Amino acid sequence: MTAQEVVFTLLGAVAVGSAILVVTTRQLVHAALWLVVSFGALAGAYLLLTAEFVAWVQVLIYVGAVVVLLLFGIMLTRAPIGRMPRGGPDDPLDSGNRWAALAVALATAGVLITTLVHGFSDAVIDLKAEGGGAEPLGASLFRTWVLPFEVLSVLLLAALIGAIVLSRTDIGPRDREGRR
Amino acid sequence: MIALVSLTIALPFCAAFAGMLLGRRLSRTLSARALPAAGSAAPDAPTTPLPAVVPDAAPAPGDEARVPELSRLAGPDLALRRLPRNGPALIAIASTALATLLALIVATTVWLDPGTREGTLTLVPTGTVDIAIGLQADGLAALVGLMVCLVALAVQIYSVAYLAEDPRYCSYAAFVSLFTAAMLLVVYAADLLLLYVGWEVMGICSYFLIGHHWEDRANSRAAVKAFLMTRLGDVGFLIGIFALGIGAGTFSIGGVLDAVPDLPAGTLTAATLLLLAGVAGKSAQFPLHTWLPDAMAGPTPISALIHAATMVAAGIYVIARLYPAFWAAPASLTVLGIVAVISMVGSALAALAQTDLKRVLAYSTISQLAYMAAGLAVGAQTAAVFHLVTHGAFKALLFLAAGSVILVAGSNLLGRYGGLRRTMPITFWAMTVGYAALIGLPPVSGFFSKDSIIEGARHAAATAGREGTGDTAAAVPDIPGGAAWAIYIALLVTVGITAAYAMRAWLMTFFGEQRGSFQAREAPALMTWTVAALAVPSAVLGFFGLGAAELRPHLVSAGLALLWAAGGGAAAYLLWNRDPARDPADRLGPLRTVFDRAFYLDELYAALVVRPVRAAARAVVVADRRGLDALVVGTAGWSRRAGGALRRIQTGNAQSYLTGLLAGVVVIAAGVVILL
Amino acid sequence: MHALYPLVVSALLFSVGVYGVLARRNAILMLMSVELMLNAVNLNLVAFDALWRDRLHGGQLLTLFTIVIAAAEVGLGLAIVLLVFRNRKTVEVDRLTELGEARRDPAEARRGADAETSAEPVAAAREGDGP
Amino acid sequence: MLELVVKLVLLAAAFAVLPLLVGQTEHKVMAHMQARLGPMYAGAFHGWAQLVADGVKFVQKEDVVPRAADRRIFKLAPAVALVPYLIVLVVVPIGPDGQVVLDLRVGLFFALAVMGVGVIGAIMAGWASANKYALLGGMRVAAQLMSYELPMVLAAASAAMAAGTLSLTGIVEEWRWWWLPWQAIGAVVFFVAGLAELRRPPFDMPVADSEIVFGPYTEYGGLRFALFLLAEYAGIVVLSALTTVLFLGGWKGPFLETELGWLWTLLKVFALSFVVIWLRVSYPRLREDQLQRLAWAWLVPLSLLQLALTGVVKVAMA
Repeated sequence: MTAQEVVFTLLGAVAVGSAILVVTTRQLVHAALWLVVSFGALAGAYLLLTAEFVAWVQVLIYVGAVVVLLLFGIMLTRAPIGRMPRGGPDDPLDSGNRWAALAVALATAGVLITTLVHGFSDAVIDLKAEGGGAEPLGASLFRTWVLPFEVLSVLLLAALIGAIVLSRTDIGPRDREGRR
Repeated sequence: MIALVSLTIALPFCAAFAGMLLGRRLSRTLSARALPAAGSAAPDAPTTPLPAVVPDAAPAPGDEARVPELSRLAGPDLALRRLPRNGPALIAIASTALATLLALIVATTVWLDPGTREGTLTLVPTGTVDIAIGLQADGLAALVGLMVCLVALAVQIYSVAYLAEDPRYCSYAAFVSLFTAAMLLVVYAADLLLLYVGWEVMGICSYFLIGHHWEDRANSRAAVKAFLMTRLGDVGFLIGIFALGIGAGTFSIGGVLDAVPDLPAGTLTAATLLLLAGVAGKSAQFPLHTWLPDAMAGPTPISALIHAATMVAAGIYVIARLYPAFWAAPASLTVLGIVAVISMVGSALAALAQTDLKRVLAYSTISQLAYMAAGLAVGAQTAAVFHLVTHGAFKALLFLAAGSVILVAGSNLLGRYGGLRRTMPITFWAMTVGYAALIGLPPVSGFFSKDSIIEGARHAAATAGREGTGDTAAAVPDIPGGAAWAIYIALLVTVGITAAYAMRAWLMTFFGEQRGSFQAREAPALMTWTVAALAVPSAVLGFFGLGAAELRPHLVSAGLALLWAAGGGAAAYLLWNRDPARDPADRLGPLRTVFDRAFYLDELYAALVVRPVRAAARAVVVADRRGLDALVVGTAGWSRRAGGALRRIQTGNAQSYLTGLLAGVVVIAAGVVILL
Repeated sequence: MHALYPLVVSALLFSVGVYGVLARRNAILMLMSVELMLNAVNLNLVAFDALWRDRLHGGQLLTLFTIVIAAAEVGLGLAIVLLVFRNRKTVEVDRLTELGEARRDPAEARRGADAETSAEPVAAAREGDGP
Repeated sequence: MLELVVKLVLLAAAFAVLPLLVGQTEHKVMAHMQARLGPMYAGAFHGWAQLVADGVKFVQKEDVVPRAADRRIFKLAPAVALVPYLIVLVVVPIGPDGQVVLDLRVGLFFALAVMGVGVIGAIMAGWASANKYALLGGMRVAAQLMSYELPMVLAAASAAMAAGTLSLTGIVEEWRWWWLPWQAIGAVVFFVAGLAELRRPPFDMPVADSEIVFGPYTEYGGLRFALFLLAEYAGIVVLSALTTVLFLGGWKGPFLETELGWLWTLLKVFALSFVVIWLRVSYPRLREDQLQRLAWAWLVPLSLLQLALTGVVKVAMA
């Protein structure tokens, strides 16, 4: 086990552990904050995998934007503060099919890990700190991947318009009498 | 020649559609142009929906209300003035007149140069037996065709006045035209299937025309009844055509008749019997005759055209047309004879007791058609066709004259007339000629034709059973002697009854005191003169028969018939003379009701056919509801219950759906991992 | 570094996300779980990018794309969640069952399946949609 | 290794001193701008030890956590708010030739990403206080961050584009004097957006004491409140430093760049900090809609304009 593997194991443990906390915590905001921890650990994992630029984009977008958005949403939907009582059909966080979900999740993990272990038991990543900077990525993005990039911008535009239409209450389908 | 014939058929056919599509517009155009010329004349286009003249069987409560309208009709003869502005009538009359002219040319040609002219316009290949769209003109077809055209022309002209205010004149005239074309098609057809086409088109036209005043429920019921009864016979007719056509290997009439000697007797008998069913339906013979009296619900000109002169004659015409086939099947002729005997005596008796003038004439039509059928049954084909023609003339006359009387009196009922002799002299004399012809008094046409049939029957009765006596003038079909004798006697008896009911109707209409409250005057000129014109052939047509040997009067038959006629007429007169205000039929006592109801045949049908069928239908409904519906509904219930069980899964909870979905994906992926 | 480390972490993360999506009834928690799954995919992409030394950096670029799409997805998803919250006063996804068969009390269920009453909550939601 | 330790110690010292300096300056500058003296007694000379005294006072205060609050997050929030600014300083160069703790290749990105994290501290504080004013303040923080993050990143991207590198040291090395007019719009946008992210007046809606008491910090007292204050002043320092590095040429000056580069940097940072204080005193607080309008209707288009201008000039030069 190399030092990198040790560090990666630690980071992975943090990521997976905080992810488990995200899906099991009884407090809504804690879930979002554990999500920050998980994403941060993942950013560290990206750094280890020499994907430097991706790591900081991860922090910028996920931690800086997505999580703030999620927190914003949590606050707007009036999440109560504090630990929520676990119990029955009125449990505000977990639905009834928790055990089925657990079974499916475990089965998914089993299948995925089995497949991966079968397929990549002898694959070794040769880490060289060269490919993860902004320059090679930029060059590749604007040469080879420019079409998907542009398509992505269209997608973002659509998402932008969609979000605006969804959240504005003063625009909507006209009813039959012509008033809003 | 064939071109002329086809033109004769096509003219009314096209006129029917032209009248239907363009009639109103033509009326409007004509009245628009006539308006400045007429000056102050009120522009009443025929489209104006005015109350129609509905001659109904029951004494309508609005009889008095109709008097001003009638006086308007009778006074200044508006109908004649209006004719130039009546678009549909113009189209119909012009085309019918032209068709008549063509039919006359055809008839003249055939008369001058006898022989069959045949032509095939096109051949429809069907895979087995080809259908030829062909026409033919021989003596028979030319004669009957001419008769049809003339009667149709008379009816078209007559209708202009009779239905002057009818809002549906357009469709009326069109259907009469279409009917004429169909009848002509039957007459001139050289192919059985083509004939059948005409036959069916006549049926549907008849339906529409009987139900012309469909606002009254009774009229539409009568139309439906006529349609269904004739359809019933038509089924047999169609199968008979197929039997003949398949047996002979061709549908061409000439080909079928040529093949008759080679056909097996069974096939021939079966086919002709089936054809008889259609004939009985169309020609209103027992037991399918009950539609005809009810069909009097239609306008009177329609009764004259369809139910007296042409359509009912189609059945007789078809037998005459296919006579060799019938000749070869004596059993069918025997059946025809017996049917004729029952029809003629029964309907004559029924006519004796009717209170409705048109129904008297309707039953007399059945009776007279039975004469023709009897004539055909005993082998007197020429005589039968001769009677067909003369009957066409005098029955059209009688009906149209009756229409005039009805229009003037505002009622169909005999009991409302009386004393019209002086006020309607032309109608009176014309109708007298018609009745004389109906009875068979010399020297009018009916005498000659009826006499020759009676003579044929006498000859058949005399020679029946005796083989090999081929020396007499007319050959005799091989029917049993008893049947021949029955026909002969029935013919004579019917002459007597005919005289009685004709005398009764004549006396009750024109003599004695006026019983109804109406303003008696002559009918509109257009109608009166049409009737008068028809009286001429009714009177003199008989003399044309003198040219043929078998149509000349024979002393014995004529004497016997005249004796019977005199007896019947005298009885009717004596009964009437005791009390001219009363109906002589009242003397019949309880029999009167029986005759009036035509031996309760409608009730019998109701009891034997209608009620069982209705009961069966109810049973079927019950079975359907309790059995089949219950099964179907039960199926729905089961599937609903099964669906209810499955529906529990359909919770609307997206997460459980997703759980199932992902579980499925995992299972599949696991399967793939394990198997591969 | 052995390739299995990132791959196993990614698989575990994905499974945790699956559990979250299936087990959490709060819509925002579901969104977070979806983000976890997306990140698992990202980790996989980056790992394979490094494993196969992709000269075009398809893995990392695809990760960038995914991150961008995830941001858009969260934006839209939150808009939808807020709209739902505004109309229903709840963000619990398993309460939003208008598309399912209407739940009935047993008496009504016994009477038969004739009365289809499922249309009412939808209509009510429509009314709440108003100004 | 030793070098790194020395640098870290120096960094810690700077982080301890610079915000205090800014704070003291704010006290005095504001006072003089408002025609009063400000702190005069602590430390005898013009109240130089005022903030030290404040710190002592804060430390002595009782550590109160509301009963309904989410205790752990409540306690964690000040640290989350403060630490990112400390981390950002790691990549900020103050002089040429490695006068920086860590020269990251994507230093700009790092700085922006980590600064974004700092906002979460305020949101956490607002939510965890279990107080409706605090919650409102937290939501305002989030909304403000969402709006101003975009023009800030775009303006920074303009500088990175102009320099052709994401490394902060690289950007300063590439800087020329004519960047001042060229990147002027970007500089203004970056600075204004940064101010908004710091929730400094006139962008202090989230902590508007007249409306929502003190926003996310309502329930805080004692040392934790001091940490938030410290975070604010550290934020001012970081923002000024980043603006200096990106748009004002960092250590570059008219003379003695290699020897006194760090001095130039500090000078520029202090000048910008003075502007921040000046703005606080000069402008009234923006209303919420004015705030959003400024971001979306002015800053974003302006930053895009700057980006286009930078691109055009770059292409023209190349």
